[in-house]
Amino acid sequence: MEAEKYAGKILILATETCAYPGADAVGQGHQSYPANTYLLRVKDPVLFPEKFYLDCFAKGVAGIIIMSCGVESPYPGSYEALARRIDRVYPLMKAKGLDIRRLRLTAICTVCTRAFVNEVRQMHDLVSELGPPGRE
Amino acid sequence: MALVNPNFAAELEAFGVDTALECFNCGTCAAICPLLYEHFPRKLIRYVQVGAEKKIMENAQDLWRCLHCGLCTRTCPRQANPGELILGLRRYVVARWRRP
Amino acid sequence: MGVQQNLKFDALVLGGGIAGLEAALNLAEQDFSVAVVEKDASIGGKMIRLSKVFPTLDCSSCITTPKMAAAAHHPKVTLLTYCELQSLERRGDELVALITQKPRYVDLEKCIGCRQCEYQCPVLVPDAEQGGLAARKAIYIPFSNAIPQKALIDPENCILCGRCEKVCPTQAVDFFQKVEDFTLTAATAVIATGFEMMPLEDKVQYGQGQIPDVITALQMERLLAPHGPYNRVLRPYDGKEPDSVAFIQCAGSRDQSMGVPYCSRVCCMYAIKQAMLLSGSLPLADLTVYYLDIRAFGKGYEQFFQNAQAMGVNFVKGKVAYVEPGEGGAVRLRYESQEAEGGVQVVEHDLVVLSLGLLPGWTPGASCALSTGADNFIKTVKPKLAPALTELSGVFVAGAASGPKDIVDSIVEAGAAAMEACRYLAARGFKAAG
Amino acid sequence: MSDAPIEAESRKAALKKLIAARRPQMIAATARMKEQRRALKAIKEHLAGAELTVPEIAAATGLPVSEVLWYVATLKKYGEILEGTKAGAYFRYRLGQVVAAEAEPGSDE
Amino acid sequence: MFNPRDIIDLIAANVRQSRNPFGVPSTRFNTWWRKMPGFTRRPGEALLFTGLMYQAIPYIEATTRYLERLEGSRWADYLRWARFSRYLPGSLPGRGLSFLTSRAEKQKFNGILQTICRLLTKSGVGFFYHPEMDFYSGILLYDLGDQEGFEEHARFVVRNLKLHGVHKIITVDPHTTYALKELYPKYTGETFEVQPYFTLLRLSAGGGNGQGPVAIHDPCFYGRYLQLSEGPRQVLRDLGLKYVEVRNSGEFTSCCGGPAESVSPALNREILDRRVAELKASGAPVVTLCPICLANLLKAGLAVEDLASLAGRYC
Amino acid sequence: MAKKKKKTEPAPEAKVGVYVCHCGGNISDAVEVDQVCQHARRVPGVVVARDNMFLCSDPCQEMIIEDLKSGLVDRVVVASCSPSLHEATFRRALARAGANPYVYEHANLREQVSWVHHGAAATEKASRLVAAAAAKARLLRPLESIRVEVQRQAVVIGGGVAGLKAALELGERGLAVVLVEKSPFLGGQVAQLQRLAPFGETAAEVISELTGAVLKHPAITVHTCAEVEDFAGYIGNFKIKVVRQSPAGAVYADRLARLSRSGRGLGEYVPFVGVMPAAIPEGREEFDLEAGAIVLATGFRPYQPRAGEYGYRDFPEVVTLPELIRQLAAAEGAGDTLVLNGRLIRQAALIHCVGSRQIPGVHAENEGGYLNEYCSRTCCSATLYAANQIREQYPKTRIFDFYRDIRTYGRGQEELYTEAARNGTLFFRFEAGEEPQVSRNPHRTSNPLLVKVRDVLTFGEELEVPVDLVVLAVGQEPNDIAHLVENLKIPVGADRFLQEVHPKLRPVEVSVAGILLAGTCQAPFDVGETCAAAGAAAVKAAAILTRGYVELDPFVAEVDLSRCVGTGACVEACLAEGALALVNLEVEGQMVRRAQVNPALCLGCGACVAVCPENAINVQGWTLKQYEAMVDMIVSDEYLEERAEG
Repeated sequence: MEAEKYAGKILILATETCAYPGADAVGQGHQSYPANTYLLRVKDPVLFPEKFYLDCFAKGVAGIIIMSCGVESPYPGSYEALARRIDRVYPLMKAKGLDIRRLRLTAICTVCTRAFVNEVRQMHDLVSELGPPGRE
Repeated sequence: MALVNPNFAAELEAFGVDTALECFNCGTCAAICPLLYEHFPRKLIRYVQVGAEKKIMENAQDLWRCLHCGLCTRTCPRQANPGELILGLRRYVVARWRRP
Repeated sequence: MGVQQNLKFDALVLGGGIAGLEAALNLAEQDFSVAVVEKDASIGGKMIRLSKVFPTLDCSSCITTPKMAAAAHHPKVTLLTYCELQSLERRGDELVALITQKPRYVDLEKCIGCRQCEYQCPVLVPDAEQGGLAARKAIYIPFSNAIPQKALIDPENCILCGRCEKVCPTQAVDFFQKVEDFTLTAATAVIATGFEMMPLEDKVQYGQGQIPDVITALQMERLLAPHGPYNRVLRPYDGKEPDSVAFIQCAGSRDQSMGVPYCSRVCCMYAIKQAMLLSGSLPLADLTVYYLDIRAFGKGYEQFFQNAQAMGVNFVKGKVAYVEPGEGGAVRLRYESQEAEGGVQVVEHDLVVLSLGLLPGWTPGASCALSTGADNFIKTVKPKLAPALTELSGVFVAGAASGPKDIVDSIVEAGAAAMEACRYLAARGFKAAG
Repeated sequence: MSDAPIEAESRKAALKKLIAARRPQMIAATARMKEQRRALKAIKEHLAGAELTVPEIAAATGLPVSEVLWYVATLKKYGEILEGTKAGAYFRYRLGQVVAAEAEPGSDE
Repeated sequence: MFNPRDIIDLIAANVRQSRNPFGVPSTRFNTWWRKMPGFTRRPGEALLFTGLMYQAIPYIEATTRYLERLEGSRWADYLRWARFSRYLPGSLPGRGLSFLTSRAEKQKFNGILQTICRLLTKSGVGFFYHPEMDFYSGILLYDLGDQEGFEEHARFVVRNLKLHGVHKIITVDPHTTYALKELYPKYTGETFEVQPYFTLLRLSAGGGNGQGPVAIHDPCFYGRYLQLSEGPRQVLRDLGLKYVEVRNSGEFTSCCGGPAESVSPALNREILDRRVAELKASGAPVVTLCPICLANLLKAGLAVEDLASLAGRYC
Repeated sequence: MAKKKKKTEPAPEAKVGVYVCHCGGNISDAVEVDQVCQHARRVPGVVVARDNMFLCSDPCQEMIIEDLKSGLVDRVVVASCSPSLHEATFRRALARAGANPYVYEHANLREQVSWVHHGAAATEKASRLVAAAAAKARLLRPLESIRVEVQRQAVVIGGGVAGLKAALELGERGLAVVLVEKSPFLGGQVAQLQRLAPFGETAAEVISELTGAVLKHPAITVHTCAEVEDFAGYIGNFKIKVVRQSPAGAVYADRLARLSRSGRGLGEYVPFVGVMPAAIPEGREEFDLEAGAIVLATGFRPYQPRAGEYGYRDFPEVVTLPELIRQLAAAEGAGDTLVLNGRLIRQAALIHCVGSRQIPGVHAENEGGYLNEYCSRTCCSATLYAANQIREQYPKTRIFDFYRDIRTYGRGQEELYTEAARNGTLFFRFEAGEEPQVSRNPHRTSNPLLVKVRDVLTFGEELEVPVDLVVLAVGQEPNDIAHLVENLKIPVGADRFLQEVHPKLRPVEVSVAGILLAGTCQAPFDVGETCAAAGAAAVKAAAILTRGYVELDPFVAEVDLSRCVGTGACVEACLAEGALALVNLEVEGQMVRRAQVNPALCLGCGACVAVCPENAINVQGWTLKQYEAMVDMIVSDEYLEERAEG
């Protein structure tokens, strides 16, 4: 048992029409995944400015997975805008010495249970490997 | 290149071949037929449809492969009665042989 | 059994599938009270059981669940699940329905959907929701996104061992529940009873369900669904990932010898869709669709068909006449290739999907004064000007109840039926909000 | 609480009646369940400490291969076994952590 | 494959000459009734009409064995054989066949007819038999497309039956049944009351004990054309015998290949082998009720028995 | 009871009540509910934290209501199963207590905690999620759902069956309707037909019934020769400028001539014309219409073959199906053989998929560079219907049908195909790119044309059919409504038909709320399908109009005028056309440019929130501050500190 193993907090921004019900489906299937994950229900992650992500890392959040609806977003054009924003966040992260893999943009649907668990596991492994944000 | 002859099918009605045009060429008869022989029997039915009289006479011998087992007729989705069509064509061909 | 109670609504919707839900929501949006009577233990109909839907390939569940939730939470909509219609008749201005509530043996009010009972139950039963390819228990919640999320007991398989009762945190299990009849009166009704797929057992030439790797299209939907029986596409014979999958079109439709002369309308498109989804999950597999005519008639459908061809799905014109087991779980097909050098071909595939004919989900019979067409679907009296109109005044029809129909057409028709029903109510002085 | 024993008594009687009424299907269902238990036990035994494909399990247990798949799918659904590595066109399965608190004492057998 | 034109001509000539396809007088091979008690006619009773099929099988088999050797050899040009035979005096090829046909074979097929009589009597069915009223049905001419020949022969048979005032007929094989029931009304305008024997049987026996299940091979004409597959199953149930359904039965029964014998023994063999595999998959001994099927399946070495023989063993 | 640590925190009056559910063990078996409550009590703003076996039960809801009514709490956090199951339940409970239903936040401890995690980690996660929910709840403000008053009138654009049907449905529902039709006639393309496949209703009866009802309906106003000139507004409040004038040019000359020849009057049906409800206006008239909803029913036009396509225009014997239908109506009863324009038609060829199912690289584009890749849905049945009509009326006229796939998908349609075969129509199947060739007949037969085809059904053999007539089954193309599309800002698909939001979720709606699609402006449909679509459009319009207002989710963007400096970044980022604009406002006596939200158009996606440099715009109920507060709680350990004490 690696009691001392770092398990930094992972923030998941989950769209209320796609990924949030997807996470519920994982629960219904009792598919276990690491507990250091915190789901925030969002209408659309396009809402968050670049600064939000940087602030989160500054507050100690070790990884962020954006679980969007992808191109099936109920807000036409939002996914494209979101993707462009995330592309702008990456250089800012680099500038602060943050490994850009700590921020991941994905699309998860209401029944994508396997994809959900995979994403969470991967991010969990990554933050375990990288340690607290800013120390990579 | 063959000229289609729509009158031929009507000629065959005298031999009991009167459902040929109901066939929509799905190929069930050929594939269900225990003979598993080329396009048989659909080929001959199609020749009736387009009036390829010559081709029927050329391929006449194939008609006598039929076992009269009736499986094609039972499974024909259009109830075009392929089994009876083959028997009718035999009658037509025999008549032609006897009175060319 | 005496009639216990009488419920009163503006409108009754028979069937809680996508057409029924859409009709109910449209009526409720105009503030009419609606009861949805569903024979299954969950609403959602066939659509909630599908994987992804053509031509957009979006996940079926993601489209159905919002409508299901909207209906479940709408203050004007009452869902009556696991209910069977006994009769529907007009009495003056009212339609009176006699309905049987089938016992769930679980108190709907108390059950919190925790599934402790299901985990404890020792009896395995082929799960119809998964095409029988995996098991459920004798007490079970129908499927993961069922609404209501409530358990029920299947008395055929229950051994009354009492484990569910012991473990239930809310004492919801009630072995003594009985069938209950009640009446429901409404001014108008929408029939949205959908379709059923012809049973595999009916198709003698295709093995009558005795060949494990010959499955129905609905079973294929489950294999493709993310929460399907295997969570991936495996052939039911032995769990092998199939190398080649065949789709047999018109396996029971457009076939007078099967008593179904009509076209089932959706099979071409779902087969193309399933082939496309397979080419995604099994990129190396050979995919072949045996067809008579590809009927890609709807908006975006032809392009979808062309895309499938471009992706390498093989389309072979010809009706498969015979299917038999091959070596080691393979399936052998016979069809006539129409090519000049073709003729009868005998080919093998790992998995064969039958596009079986669609049959009516419900036929009125003596229960109601609605008649059916030669195809056994509900008869409509003005198919051009008012496609939802039936013979019975105030009773409308939507979706596959009046003939096979795809989801888009069913939803649109449900809107039309709801409009007719609203108009009917308005003409009889029923007030919507205003 | 004083009338509880009476209630329990009438409940017992009602249950007896119910069991009597359902006797034929209960006997059949119980027989099926026992057969299922034997199959499940055999499958789980062979998976103890091994990762096997469905045909391998079938060969080991002597059960028909399609039936084994049905049990495997079911065990997987209830979290008792997990999908493992791939072997050719087949997947291997192994025992997983048991989600449901079961491990019956088996008193009824 | 042999040239159909020649076969048709040969058979047509034979039927014209001898009223059966073999060119031998029927009296030569229709002998089964000779050692039986006399079947005297009582008013209103049905004629047992064998159509000479069971009796003829040993002869057909003999011919086939001969043909099988020819097909695929340089003698494949059947023309030669056919033409040659046509120039022979009518009875000669028949004599030749008679010579080739084993006595045991003849006994077996004749025995089936004798058993049928016994079963009918046991079931309380009143019937009579007279060899002079029993003819070949002409079905082969119909099958081969010789419309004129068939019609002529059918009219001859009908004339004869009418002359004897026959109205009710009991048949024993599917081909004759089909001809009399379906084709005669269509081509001669005459309708008889035709009933296959097994639909009249009222047997009961507990004899099924110890006997494992049998598999049923439905002949095409009974299973599919006439949809009479329930009949033999009822007989088996009455006898307390269990049966299993093979892949492809009833309306979807597979052809045994028998009818191909006259045009291509090789084709016959191919189809036969496929059906035998289906029947063998059941693991049970096979029962059938058509002389052509029976002979053909026997030829494949299958454990097969006629329904009448099987029933005869239990009562 | 927790103490408020920092007085500077916003909304000092917020009193958050936290309620944690055991879910009968479902949650409490994996999560230490007691501890979660203890932790919650230490979260700023939380005044009470209670737990219960079943929160969703009536007594527990009553407990929450009591806490609200007594003034103990004014914000509620429920931590239980997924919000999809019970968020609505508890919001209703708040409403029953007389509180605003939006001062409510839900924490999901079942599907996302107790069912997927175990041990101490599960409890810790539950505590953090509850703390985050409480932190958000503290910042919640009461919201009112947005009510937009609605003009209780619908405008229907297009006077074909779709427009007529939609207008009639709405009129019968008791709503005012104005129907605007460009041409002088009602009846659209259906008026150009005779009988409708597959059941043979006449166009006359269908259109007469519709126009009869529409024209006499008191709630429906019809304007013919009228076009939409300008358009403004949003759902509930559209303003449409209509111009009514005599149509330019001679587009309708043929139909007007037919009308005058027929001797029929206004309002009467004339074959191949339709119904002219009113005289053509003399001058030009302009007027404005107000509408709560708009139904677009602008219809289709038949594909016009290019010169030379299958010999069209090269040979007079080649006609389109609509042309044939007209000629058939005029054909004299000349016995067993069809006679068209004095010519005996002994053999006729019908060719499917003309102008439909075109494949890039195989078929030629039209002048506009377009290919019609779609299937026109209706032509197979219409063609087979015509074939049957001819075969039944003129049994000596032979019909040859050349198809790629026969698409008789609908009720009664496969029967048409079977019927055609039974009637002796002979079918040939060709592959895409191997279309039949139409040429002059070089053979000795007297038929003027020869159709050559490589026939798939005949094992790929080349077959030749001498014919007297070739009929092209032309597809449907959308009408040219570029002006309207531009004005209404509605999306057009790659197939040039109008594009719905989603074919299943919102099949008759476009991305502009309040505008609905009916019929063949959306895709090819037959008459029945068109009427169904019109009904569906009508039911959506009726839902908007009957209440007199639309109630929209309160979760829309809101500008904080104290922060807005008018950069306009939000307007640029906005995904919903017209939802955000810069307007001139008077602030403290000065005119300034400020962002303004049109709540009726705002989707609430938040695209604007991210780009505002001043954080002056937020989505109500989902503000950036609230998210930041949630993250703060997730990363904070303060409220967990004494966890070892038990």
